Formats: sequence, C-alpha cells, structure tokens
Amino acid sequence: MIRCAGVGARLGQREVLRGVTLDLDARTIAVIGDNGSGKSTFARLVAGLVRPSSGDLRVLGLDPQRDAAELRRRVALVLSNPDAQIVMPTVADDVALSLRAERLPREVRDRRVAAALGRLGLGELADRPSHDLSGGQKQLLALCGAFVRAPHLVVADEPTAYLDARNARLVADHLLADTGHALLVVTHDLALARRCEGAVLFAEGRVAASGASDEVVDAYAEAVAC
Amino acid sequence: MIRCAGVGARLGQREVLRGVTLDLDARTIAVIGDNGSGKSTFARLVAGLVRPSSGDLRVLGLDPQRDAAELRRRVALVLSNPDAQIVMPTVADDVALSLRAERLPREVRDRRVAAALGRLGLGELADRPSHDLSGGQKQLLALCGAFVRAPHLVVADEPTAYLDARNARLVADHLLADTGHALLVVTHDLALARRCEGAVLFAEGRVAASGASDEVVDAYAEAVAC
Amino acid sequence: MRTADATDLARIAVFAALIAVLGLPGSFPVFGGVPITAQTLGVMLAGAVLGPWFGALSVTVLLALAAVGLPVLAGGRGGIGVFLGPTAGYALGWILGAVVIGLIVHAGGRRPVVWRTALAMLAGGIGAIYALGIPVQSLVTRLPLAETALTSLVFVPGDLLKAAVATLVVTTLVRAYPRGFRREWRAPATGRRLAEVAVDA
Amino acid sequence: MLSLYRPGGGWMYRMPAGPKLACLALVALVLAALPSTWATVPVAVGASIVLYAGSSMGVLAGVRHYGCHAWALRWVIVVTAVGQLLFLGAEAAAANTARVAAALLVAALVPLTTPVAAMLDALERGLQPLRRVGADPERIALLWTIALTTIPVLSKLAADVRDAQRARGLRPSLARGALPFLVVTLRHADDLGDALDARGIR
Ligand SMILES: Nc1ncnc2c1ncn2[C@@H]1O[C@H](COP(=O)(O)OP(=O)(O)OP(=O)(O)O)[C@@H](O)[C@H]1O
Ligand SMILES: Nc1ncnc2c1ncn2[C@@H]1O[C@H](COP(=O)(O)OP(=O)(O)OP(=O)(O)O)[C@@H](O)[C@H]1O
Ligand SMILES: O=C(O)CCCC[C@@H]1SC[C@@H]2NC(=O)N[C@@H]21
Ligand SMILES: [Mg+2]
Ligand SMILES: [Mg+2]
Repeated sequence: MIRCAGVGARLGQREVLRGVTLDLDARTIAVIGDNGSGKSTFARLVAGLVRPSSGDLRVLGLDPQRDAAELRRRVALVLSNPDAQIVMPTVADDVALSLRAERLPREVRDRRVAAALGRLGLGELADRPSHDLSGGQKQLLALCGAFVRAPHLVVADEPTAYLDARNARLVADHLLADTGHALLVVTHDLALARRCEGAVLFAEGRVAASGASDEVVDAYAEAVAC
Repeated sequence: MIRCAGVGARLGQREVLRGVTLDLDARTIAVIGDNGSGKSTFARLVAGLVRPSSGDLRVLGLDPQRDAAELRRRVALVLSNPDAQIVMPTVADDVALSLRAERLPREVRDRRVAAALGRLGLGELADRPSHDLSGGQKQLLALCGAFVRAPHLVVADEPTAYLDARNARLVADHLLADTGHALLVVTHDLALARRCEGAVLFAEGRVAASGASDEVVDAYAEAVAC
Repeated sequence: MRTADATDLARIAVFAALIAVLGLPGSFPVFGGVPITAQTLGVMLAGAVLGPWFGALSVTVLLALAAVGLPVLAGGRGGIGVFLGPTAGYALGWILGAVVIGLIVHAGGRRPVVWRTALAMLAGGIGAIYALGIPVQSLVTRLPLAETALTSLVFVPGDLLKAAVATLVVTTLVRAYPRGFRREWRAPATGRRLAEVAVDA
Repeated sequence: MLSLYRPGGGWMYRMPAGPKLACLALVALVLAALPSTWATVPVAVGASIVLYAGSSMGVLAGVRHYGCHAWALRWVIVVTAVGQLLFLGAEAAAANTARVAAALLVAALVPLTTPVAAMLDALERGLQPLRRVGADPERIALLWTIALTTIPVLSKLAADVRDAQRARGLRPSLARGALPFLVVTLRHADDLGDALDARGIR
C-alpha cells in the first residue's frame, strides 16, 4: 500500500524526516511517536501535500507528486483541527463540496451526500450551521467529507484528540470498519493504535520500529514508561 | 473549595449550564462528560471568565464576579492549546508576564520566575525564543506561567489533549503533585480522571453525577460502553 | 464603544496578525504581489467583525508593527518608508476604511445583511481607502490627481473581488458562526432575535 | 522571528534608534523633494547607493542589500513609472520614479540596521507622553507583542486550511479559504483572551 525507500522531507530549512524506508501492507496502520517526531509530516507526505526531498515514495502504487490528480481521487486526508476543514455554512453543503471536482448530476450528488451523512449518524443535522456543531460532530463531518468520495485510502491525523469517549469510539469504529478503504491513522491514543493491524513508530524523524501493531505499541509503551 | 447552588450560565442566547448544584471539597477534581456537555463553560465559570446567569457560586470562598481581582490572584487557568497561552518572545519573559499584575520589584520577580522554571525542568531554556519549543515543552511553559503565581487553585481544560504519552504523563504529574494547590481538570482521558480524588460528570448542561472519581468514572465508562 | 476586555485585546492583536498573514507570500493564492494585496481583505474583515473602533485599532497595531520595521506588509515590506512612499495614503486609509466598514455593517445595531455589508465594503473598503490613497499618491509622485485616479484603476478589479469575498464571508459568518461577532443585534423586523433564528436554523 | 534586520557593525548600527530614524527620514524627505528634472536621477540614485555602501556593513553587502530592496519595491516602481510615462513624459517619469524609489530605499536602511527590539523600545518610549491622556503604553506594547507572536501561529493555521482543501480535491482559493481561516482565527482569539484574562491581564 505504502512503499518508501530512503524518503526524506524538509519543511523550511529543517530536515523533518530522514531515511524513511518502509513497506506497509496491512489494511489499517497506526503511526505513533513522541511530539515532533514527524508523524504529521509523514501523513502529509502520503497524502501528497509535502514533496519528498529525497528517496522514492509510492502510495497505492502511485507517485504522489507525478500522479497528484489520481492520488487526490483515491486518498482522503482528515486533519485534527476540524474547523480548518469546514468550508460551507451548512452540514450537507460542506459534504457536497468534496464532490465538486467530480461534476456529478445534482441528484446523484445529493444521494451520495445523504448516504455518507446517514452512515456517520449525521443525517438529522444535514441543514444545521456547520460551525455550531460540537467538537465531535465537527470531526464526524470532516470524516464524512472524506468518506463521501469513496477513497481507497483514508489518512487521518489525530482524529480523536478532541473527542469524548463515545465520539472517539464512534470515529474509530468508522475509520477501522472494513468498507473497502485502507487506513493510515496518526494517533497518541495507544488503545486506538492497538486496534490497527500494523503500526509504525517514529522517533526524531526516523522510523524506530514497524510491524504488527501489538509489538510496536508495546515497545513504545515500555520505552515511555521507563 | 467550589460551591454551586442552582448555578446557570448563558453564552449568547443559549443556556449552556442549568441548575448546577455542587459542593466540591476534594483537592483534585476531574470534570468529565460528552462533547458539548458544558465542561469548558464550567471551568471558565470557576475561573471567573463567565458570569453565572443565575444561582450562587463560591470558589475558595470568593464570589468570582464580585471578588474578581482576588480570584485572579488565587486561581490559574491552563488550556489545551499551548500556542494560545504563550505571548512573550522568550521563555522567561512569558513566565514573568503572569506576575505583571503584581508589580513586584524586578529581582523578586526574576527569582520567582527562575524557581518556577526550575521546578518544571525548564531552567536551561529560560532565554530561548518561546516559539522554538516543542509542543510538550510549550505546554510545560504554560503550566509554568500558571504555577509562578503560586495559585491556590489550578483550573485546567484538557491540558493533555495535544500531548504524546510521555508529555501527557509529565504534565499530569505536575498538575496532580501536592505542592499546595488544588486542581480542577477537564479531561476526556479517563485514566487521568481516575487519578483525581473527586469527579463531576456533566450531561447536557447539568450535573449527572459527582463524588469519588472511581465511582463517577466507572458510571460514565459504563454508560458510554452501552 | 465598550472598554476592551482581555478577549477584545486578543481579538485586536489577532486581527492585526491576520492582516499580516494575508500579505505573506503563499498564504493564500492571490493575484500578483505588491501593491495589489489581499491585505485589504483583512482590513475589511477587521472592520466588519470587530466593529469600527476595535477594527481601526487592529489596523493601527499592524501599521505600527510595519513602522518599526517588521516586514508585515505585502511583499515583505516594512519600515517608515511605507509612510513616505506612494502607498502611504492607502495604508492610512485602511484605518479610516475599517471605521467606515464597521459603522455601516453594524449600523443601528442591526444584524449585517448582504446589501448593507456589500455597501460597507464598497464605501469603506474601496471608497475611504482611495479617498486618502489617491491624493497622497498624487502628492508623492507629482502626477496630477485625475491622472493618479486613472492609474489606480488597476486596483479596482482586485478590490471588487475582495469586497465580494468579504461580503460573502461576513454574511456567511452571521449565519454559520454568529458568536464570532461578539455582539448581540437588535431584533430584526420580524420581531425575533437573530440568535434564536440561528439556533432554530 | 521575522525581521528585516541584517546583523552588521559600524556607525549606522551603533546610532541609537530614535536619532537614526529622524536623520534617515530627513534624508529621505530631502530626496523626495528633489525637482522633476533629469539631474535628479543621478543625484537620487547616487545618494541612496552611497548611503548603503557607506553604512559600514561593507560596500559589497551594502550594494547587495540595495539591490534586494529595490527588487522588493519593483511593483511600486513599475506602477509609478508607467503612470508617469503615460501622462507626463520621459523626463518627469525618470525623475519622479528615481526620487520616490530613492526615498523608500533610504528609509529602508532603518529596519536593515536596527534590531526590532530596539525599535520597539524606542516606540514605547515615544508613547510615554500618552500616559498623560490616560492611555497605557505598556498595554499598547503588549498588544503588538501578542500580534507579533500570533503571526506564525496564524500562518500555520492558514497552511492547515489550505491543506484541508487540497486534501478534499479542491484547489485552495481565497474565496473558499477565507471563511474557515476566519473561524479558526476567531477561535484562537477566544482561547488567547481566556489565557490573558486568567493571567490577570485585562
Ligand atoms: N512548517 C514547518 N517548518 C519547519 N519545521 C516544522 C514545520 N512544521 C513542523 N516542523 C517541525 O518538524 C518536526 C516534525 O513535526 P510534525 O508535525 O511532523 O510532528 P508530529 O510527530 O506530528 O508531532 P505532534 O505529535 O506534536 O503532532 C517538529 O520538530 C516540528 O517542529
Ligand atoms: N460563546 C458561545 N456562545 C454560544 N454557545 C456556546 C458558546 N461556547 C460554547 N457554546 C455551546 O455551549 C455548549 C457547551 O460548550 P462547552 O464548550 O462548555 O462544552 P464542553 O463540555 O467543553 O465540550 P468539549 O468536550 O467538546 O470541549 C455547546 O453546545 C456549545 O456549542
Ligand atoms: O503595503 C502598503 O504600503 C500599502 C498598500 C496599499 C495598497 C492599496 S490599498 C487599495 C488598493 N488595493 C490594492 O489591492 N492595493 C491598493
Ligand atoms: Mg502532529
Ligand atoms: Mg471543552
């Protein structure tokens, strides 16, 4: 799914990722690590928002820079700050915006929007002002804007940071559900990380471990505890 | 420590808290509940940032509105977003800002700033530009800006939301440490809530339960699970 | 004008920063560089959201930062040169513009509606700024007033676009995030308070 | 921190900020007042280059900075020159463009050779008299410190907004980005206000 060979990334003057070599094939993958270790940068790299400064990167077999348009169609990114992602004044309009690029006939579009809203339990909120929602509802709305495009891969950066236990589980369940998409989720919530099949541990811009999530998370939890 | 009798709060036109009656006396208290249940509003009420629309509120025996100046001296607030709490260009300057209102002689002020920085292990960073710090360090700096005023009560609203496991524990340890201050912490992290002595559960703007933290957290965890 | 509390203080400072960020290269993709700048959009938003006086104060804070030499104006410019050059009048006009916009948008304490907001952007965001900008530019460059006014037509398409964006954003904010204005409006003609309408919606 | 200051040494660096500002502003005004004749062109360009070269940052460095600043002003220069050429002819166009540009360039020496902190101090001192009319210079200084520290935060939020749109397959645009950017900005301001208030700053 994601293949990196010696990938590096710079932000400004800083080399934020160095020599990242990975071959990730699990359907659901957690990305964990300390603050500032480069997790978000890796997520943005995979979603094609950051250009590698070196090395070779393939996501779903595509080169994120060369096949940018195709990548956008297949990969959806959900950021941790839901306010930054909400563009339109009402819930349904905002979800519909994700489909704009596809130029669908109105009724097809409306049907897909309604289906996506229904799936995440937002059906009743369709006409509500989007910025009046609670933190959890906004996060669900952002996810909805991602899922409505039927992506092959969902990349989510700390999607549960603001959420109460119920909403966090709701969001995690939807992310992890096997409805035809793969998942790369950046998280500090080690319980969520364990629910993924694979995991990658970053430390100071390098890959410190990768493999089955239980092993990687155990290793990290142990390192943190001592 | 905190006493409410039928306290309500409105934000704009909305009645966000209703009939809150509580008598909290534990030294460390967790505030838990769903997104949008009114936790942050309650924290802001206690810190004197929101005026009750009805009822009677006492914090450390003070009326937060009438004795506002005295309350500011005794109560400190910590938020989850470190960028919103750091204002001055260097670490030491930022901590000193908290003492501005006290108009202390410079050397007294500098001594208190140095002591507070030392306590949180930031002594060596005193002259560093504050925006150069990592996320975890920034949150420690925000704590430092709270502790330097030797508050009687620290109110913290999701202080660990952005932090990795190590930093979250470090921040929680400092908040819970018995160095002469009481703590009211809003959190979605039920493990942190359990580390407090008492807990309050909010639901839709009302108090749904309060008492020993284990019992309240158990009740909430159970409600969430089903 | 009420006296500024801590939140007002924060909002005034944050809007000054917002205007600065709109001048950073790449912050948002907009036409050209200096002196055609997205910063006037920030000025329009400051006046409309903060109101006339806090809006003007916020613009003043930004210009003071520019004056001490911080590169907060479009194209990374700053320093007292800004107030000696041909664009000095426009920069000062931003302050007046914010006042005019705030006064019109919130006229009579009523809630902002599209036509009044659009009028405010045209009168304050364009009219007031040009009213100071063109004479000063003419004075500095020694190009007579009428000709200077003609050359400043190059700004008009961009400014109309920014006025349209500002109108859209402000009227959407009224519906989508009314608490962003931090004020309550007088009951509209229907007799219902806006906030109720917003909650019901 | 973002700044136009370029470290160096020499008389212009050592001059205190207030007097330096006054002197260079005076020079800039004199250049700006030159007549609209051919002779103005060499005088204005020459005087400004000499000031840069002689500001003791080193002749080469001085000329390089001169070039950089002139480039930063290119659009101001172009707009001025085109308008003048259209309406006033070559002589007035050359002279007026030269004297306007030279004044701007000379004024730009202030931020180039003065650290921002020194300028802020000078400004704060300049504000002291306002105390008598009831203004609080410290509060004003705090206002611009907050604005300054907020610029990088907002520019990160603007980047988040852009990323969110690109991730949804939309091309980022001012029209689409302005509302979310405004909302995240307002929420940031709310948090900042709470933090300030709680720290006893009102
Ligand atoms: N735009 C930028 N320019 C320069 N450095 C940056 C930029 N953005 C992030 N960094 C730095 O890059 C490093 C990695 O950042 P990144 O956001 O990827 O970390 P992270 O693992 O997501 O951390 P967190 O858990 O705190 O979200 C950090 O040290 C950060 O300070
Ligand atoms: N300034 C405001 N004006 C009007 N309503 C508001 C305002 N701030 C918050 N609210 C509303 O008040 C309710 C309680 O908000 P509050 O922030 O206290 O919840 P919370 O329990 O802290 O939620 P979370 O866990 O998501 O942080 C929410 O429904 C929210 O939408
Ligand atoms: O940065 C400065 O020195 C001030 C620039 C002023 C530019 C003016 S404001 C009105 C008009 N519209 C633009 O986009 N630019 C000009
Ligand atoms: Mg991150
Ligand atoms: Mg909250």
